[in-house]
Amino acid sequence: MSKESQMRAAINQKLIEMGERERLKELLRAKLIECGWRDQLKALCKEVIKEKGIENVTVEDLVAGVTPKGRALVPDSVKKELLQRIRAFLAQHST
Amino acid sequence: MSKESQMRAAINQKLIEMGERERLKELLRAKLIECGWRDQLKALCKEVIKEKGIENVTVEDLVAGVTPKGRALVPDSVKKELLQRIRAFLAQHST
Amino acid sequence: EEARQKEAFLEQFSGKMCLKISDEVLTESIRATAEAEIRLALEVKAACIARCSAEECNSIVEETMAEEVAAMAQEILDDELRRVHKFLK
Repeated sequence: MSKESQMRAAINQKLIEMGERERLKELLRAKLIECGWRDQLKALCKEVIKEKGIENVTVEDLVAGVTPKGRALVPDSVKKELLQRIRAFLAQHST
Repeated sequence: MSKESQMRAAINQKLIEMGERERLKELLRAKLIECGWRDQLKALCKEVIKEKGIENVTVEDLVAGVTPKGRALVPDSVKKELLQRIRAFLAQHST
Repeated sequence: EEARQKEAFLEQFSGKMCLKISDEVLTESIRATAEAEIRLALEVKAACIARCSAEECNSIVEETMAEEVAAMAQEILDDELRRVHKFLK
């Protein structure tokens, strides 16, 4: 395991152990609602269903169909805020 | 002041005034790079940092840790060349 | 005799001067190298933390997004199917 992988694993473990990873996911979920991402995604899902027909679409199809757009629609400001939170956490808890 | 002390002081002054002392130091610095001493020292520092961990090592620790080996690693040929340069200067300017 | 004494003095003086200059240069070089290596190690660590943080951030975004999309897709499909069934009844 490379030193970088070890560090990555250690960071991940610390985030999980201290409950910060879950808090970050909660924050992200709230931000995704706040910025309208959730509504945009819902509209996208409905479009796909309408286009393909309800009888021809599975959950897997729907997920595969909207995920790339969903990824692109996450605002950079939200990712940036998340990254800053991670950095601040690590700065506070680095040994 | 004894004759020897006077001579020592005079030579010292000449070495400084003529810029030879600084040139000798420059020569030694260049030779240390040329012979690979500097790279060996860097490697030694890296070893100590790796062993102790960057968060547990200060400049003072590192200097103390690598100095004995660093000094021992200076090739005799480099010391000899420096000595010869000093002797040549003194032979030329000690009248 | 005087020439011999002078020669001996110069010999001794050269040796001492050589040691003094070596000592000064080695002390400076060792400190400069140690400082540079510590700086470098700290920079490498900071860069590594920055990369790992960015990877962790991406991983959290991906995971959360995947969970959200999956839940949303299931919910919308269920709603749509309920609506169709209601319509058919």
